[in-house]
Amino acid sequence: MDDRVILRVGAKVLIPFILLFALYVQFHGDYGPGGGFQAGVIFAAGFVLYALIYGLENVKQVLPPKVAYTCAASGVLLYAGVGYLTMVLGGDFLDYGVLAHNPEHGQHYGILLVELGVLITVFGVMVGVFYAFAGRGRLDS
Amino acid sequence: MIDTNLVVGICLLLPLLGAFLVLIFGSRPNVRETSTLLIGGLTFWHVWGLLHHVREGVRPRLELLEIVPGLQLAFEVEPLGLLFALVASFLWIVTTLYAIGYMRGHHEENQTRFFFFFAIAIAGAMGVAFSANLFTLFAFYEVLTLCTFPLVTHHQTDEARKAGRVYLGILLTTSVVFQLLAIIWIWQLAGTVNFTEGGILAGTGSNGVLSVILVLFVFGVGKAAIMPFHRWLPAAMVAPTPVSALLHAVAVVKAGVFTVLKVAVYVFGIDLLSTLAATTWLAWIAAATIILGSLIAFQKDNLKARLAYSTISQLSYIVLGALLANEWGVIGGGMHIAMHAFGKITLFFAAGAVLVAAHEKDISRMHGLGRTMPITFGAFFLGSLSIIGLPPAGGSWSKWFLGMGTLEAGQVGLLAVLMLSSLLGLYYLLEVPVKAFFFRPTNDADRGKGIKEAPLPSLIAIGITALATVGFFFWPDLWHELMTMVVSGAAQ
Amino acid sequence: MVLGLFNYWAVIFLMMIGLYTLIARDNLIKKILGLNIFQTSVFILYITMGKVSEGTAPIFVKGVEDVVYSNPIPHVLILTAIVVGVATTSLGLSLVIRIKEAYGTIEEDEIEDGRP
Amino acid sequence: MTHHLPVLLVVVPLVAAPIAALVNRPRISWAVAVVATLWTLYAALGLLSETMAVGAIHYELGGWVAPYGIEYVVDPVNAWVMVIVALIGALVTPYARRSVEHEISEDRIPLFYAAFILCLTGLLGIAITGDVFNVFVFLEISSLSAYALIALGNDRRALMASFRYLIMGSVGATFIVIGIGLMYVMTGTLNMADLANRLPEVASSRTIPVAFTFLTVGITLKLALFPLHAWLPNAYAYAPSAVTAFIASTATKVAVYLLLRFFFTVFGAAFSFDIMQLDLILIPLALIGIVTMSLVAIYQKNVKRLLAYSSIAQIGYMVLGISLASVLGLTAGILHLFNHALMKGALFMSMGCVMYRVGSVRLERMSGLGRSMPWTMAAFVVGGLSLIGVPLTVGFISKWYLVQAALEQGMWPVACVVLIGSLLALMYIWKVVEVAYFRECDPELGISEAPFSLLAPTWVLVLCNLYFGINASGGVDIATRAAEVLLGVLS
Repeated sequence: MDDRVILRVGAKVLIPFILLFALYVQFHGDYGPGGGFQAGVIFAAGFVLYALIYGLENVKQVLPPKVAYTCAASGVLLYAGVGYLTMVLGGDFLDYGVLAHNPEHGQHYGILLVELGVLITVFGVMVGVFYAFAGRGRLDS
Repeated sequence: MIDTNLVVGICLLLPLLGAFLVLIFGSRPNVRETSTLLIGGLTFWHVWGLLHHVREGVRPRLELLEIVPGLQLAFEVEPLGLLFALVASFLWIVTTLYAIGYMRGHHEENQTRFFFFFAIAIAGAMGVAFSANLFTLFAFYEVLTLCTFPLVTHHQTDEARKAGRVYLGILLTTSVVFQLLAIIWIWQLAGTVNFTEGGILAGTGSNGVLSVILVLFVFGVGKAAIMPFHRWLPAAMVAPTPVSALLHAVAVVKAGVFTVLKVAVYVFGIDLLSTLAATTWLAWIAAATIILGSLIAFQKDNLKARLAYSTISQLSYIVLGALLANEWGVIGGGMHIAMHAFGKITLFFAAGAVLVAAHEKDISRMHGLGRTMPITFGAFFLGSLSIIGLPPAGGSWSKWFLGMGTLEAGQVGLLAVLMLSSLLGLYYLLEVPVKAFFFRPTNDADRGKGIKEAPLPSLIAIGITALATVGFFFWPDLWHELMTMVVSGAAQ
Repeated sequence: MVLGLFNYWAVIFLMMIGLYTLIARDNLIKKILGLNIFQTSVFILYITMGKVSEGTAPIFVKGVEDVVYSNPIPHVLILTAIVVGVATTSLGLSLVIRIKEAYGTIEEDEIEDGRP
Repeated sequence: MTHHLPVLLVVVPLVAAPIAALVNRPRISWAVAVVATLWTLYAALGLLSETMAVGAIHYELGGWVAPYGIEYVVDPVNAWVMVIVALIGALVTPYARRSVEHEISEDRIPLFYAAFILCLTGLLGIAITGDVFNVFVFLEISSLSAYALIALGNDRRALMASFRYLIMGSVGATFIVIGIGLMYVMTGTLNMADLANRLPEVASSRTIPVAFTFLTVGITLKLALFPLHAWLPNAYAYAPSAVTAFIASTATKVAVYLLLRFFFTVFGAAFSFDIMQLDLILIPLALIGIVTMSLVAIYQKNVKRLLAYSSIAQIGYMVLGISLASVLGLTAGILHLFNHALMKGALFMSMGCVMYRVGSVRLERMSGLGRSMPWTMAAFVVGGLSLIGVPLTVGFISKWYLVQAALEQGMWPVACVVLIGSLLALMYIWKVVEVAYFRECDPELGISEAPFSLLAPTWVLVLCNLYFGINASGGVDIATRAAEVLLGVLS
């Protein structure tokens, strides 16, 4: 891939915007179209693109598989953690209204946190799946 | 004084305790057998104690637990059950005594397992005897089937395995498909399965439906060995002789015919039974079994096989007694449980003794053995008389009542069947002692040397049962009294 | 009538293609593709049924009243279903890889023949 | 705390799963699984006793009022199913430690426990939720983790089995989604209670019968009703022992629960059985399944496969009871859910013990095990007797009610088939017993009894088989209540 200058440069330029767009989709998700699922996939797409252009080993240095798996697990924990918090604060499970004095703000925080959890999980899973497939040696007989 | 109701529980628990002790003392045969004998004695003593109460009209009752609403695991002592329990618990002691001699003399393996399952089987028989409803009876009936399976297949050979298949296959098939269906059907119709004097089914269904249930019952009690569900009994002959004795006399087949009698008296009720369409032709099937069983026994040279077919034939006497649906028949059937038990166990003990002492299975090779084993063959003679129904043996009384029953029912044909079967029995049973005593020993000079009487414990057991068969000719009062209580209770 | 329900025709068409591929192909990857097509047809079924005629995207804008919105709930539901579909596909593909490693083939009939 | 019990039942294991994966140490992951499963058992029992006392419990997720939000509803039907799932889960987890160490490579063990708890979460979620789309989500959570668990088996055929299950399971789940979608089109709601209210208005349309059909096919695929059972035998046979024990006792049970929920609560018995005449299809299929699958089981050489075919036959019993659509029939079906979980759990666990010591559950490798592994084989015998339906075991109770229900409607041939089914069960169970007790074992193999940590959970289940066979009143009570709730006799 060393000689594909256009791809290398193009990717270098694109990847920050992809990640930024993912975050836009994420933080816009409470009022507009978007949310953790899409954001997570887009975020993962940035890493996948990097791996395609610069090789799997390079991206594994940035994001070791362990971290990806940890992300997948901890996103769920964040999600459930918000749920627990709402219960501790006296609401039902995932009743965001109790997160802030003003229920409307509470809804905001709650959705953002939950979607963040979703983002982390989806991101971790997508990258993890990619690693699992891409890391497999070719089996030419 | 212990509460009478608790005595029922004790009678059930004691054999289980016996089984437990057998396990504990498994490595010390003498202690093991002594404890079994002791427990056997205690069990019999307690059952005997119940007799007194039953005579006074008390019906000790024990309700263990309610499995589902309305369906209880409950026990109640009534005369018929007491009769069976008395026979079973007494013969347990005798059989244990016999088994001590037999199992050691024959060098059987796994004796601990043998005595263990034997004790469980007795517990099962007690449960059947004292059951207060069809469910309890069915449960213990199956317990009896399953715990005798390791006994039947004691030798663990391929032959034993095949026999075990037939045994379990027939007994479970009939009981699960026919008997259970009948029980649930009765539950559906009558809303109860409790044994009640006079029956519970009267007026609950049409003649046709009740007839079907009766057919399901008579064939569903595979242990009663009505043809064509008799194959298991000859198959089970591969087992050691004490097991055969258990099957034929003490517990298994008796549990079968007992079930038929009990269902006839306490579920259908004699009055209802006599009106059912199926009763008569079922009685003829029983009659056919009597004749066919005798005819097949006639041809068998293997002594145990001959006795097995004789049992099939004799069991149908009892079923027939129930199906005659009158007091004479029921009295005769009930008494025949006891008479046949003592007679047949004597025969099996003798057959086993011959096997242990002379290693002979075939009748044609027993010529002249009577001279070396006079006690054994003398007992065989007495037992035969009882089975045939000749004085001075107890069997003559039960046959007498059965004969009266056929006349009462107006079935002269059935009376002829009984007569014919007795004649056949006269030949196929008495052939054995006759050959043993009066025929010259066959050929090979080696035989006869070293053959002596069976081991002493076995001999004692044979003596006890042989004397009992004679004793019951002179004192049949106990059995007659119990059965009279059954029919008078039912007639109330 | 026939044209008016064209979306259902499309759905049924896709569904049949998917199911046929799923059943008729021996190649395990093709089976998964068939499954995907089959699932996609259901996604389309859901998405089209959320459409309200003349409806627009269900985004509230201040000051604009009297707008007919499409029903967003089927979309949300199917988003979940898509995620599930992705998970199923990736699990299926990873199984195919391991089957390839274990059997040396991903043709079902060859796997059946090569039974130990 | 008590108020939040419905959601905690699902969320605690949901959190435990990633934790088990994160800690990444086999023993600690196992400990997490034990804690989670014990918690679910506690919660499920708590919910059952509460719902028996006060009736249906509602819990609104996120404070959104039903029918707009997702609602968890607990009534005797699903509380019963949850107790089954949680009980088996809580017994399989202690059992799994040694068994899994033996059968799965060490680096995968934490993932195994994560997938295991997820599967449990999914099954509990299906049971507790009152929202039909949520059912689908949980269904896929449990199914996906089940595929992964099955693929962990160390026979390579496990991979193919898992793949088949994945294809069939996904098709089934997609059918269910189609059914749900069509219902939503007609009613605009996904809440079960709300659906039940609104469906009668549109029941005469053509869409609802189509939705009904899709759901029926999808669910019967999931519960492996004959003839949609093809995925099941290999999946059970080649999965790791602990997985087989768990999935065989729970997954199909939960699918049966779905059948109950959709046909009785959502569509209503009147629609399902009077208008759609479901019984005309289900009763024959159940009967054919009972007989043919038992016959096939007789000819199996692999005991786990044998038991798998027996499971398909047993599912026939449950479906049969349900399709009789009477209180008695439903009681029988619901009872058999629990009873079959007990007996199949015990049987598969004892086979896991054999796998642990012998390394195979093929019939010819099991000769003489009656001597060398007496406790294991004794457990198998008792479990087998229960399967056959010998009195004083749970199997008898199921049979008692099922035959009664059939006779009540005058279907005595059905009753006969039920009883003949138990004879066939006798044949395949006894085949194993004969090999284990009548053949000599090779003393050179040095096979000894399974370790205590495997035997103890097995025997707990065996004793449950006996206890609930002797004292069945409690179970019958709950099952009858559940049947009445489903039929709307009492609400």
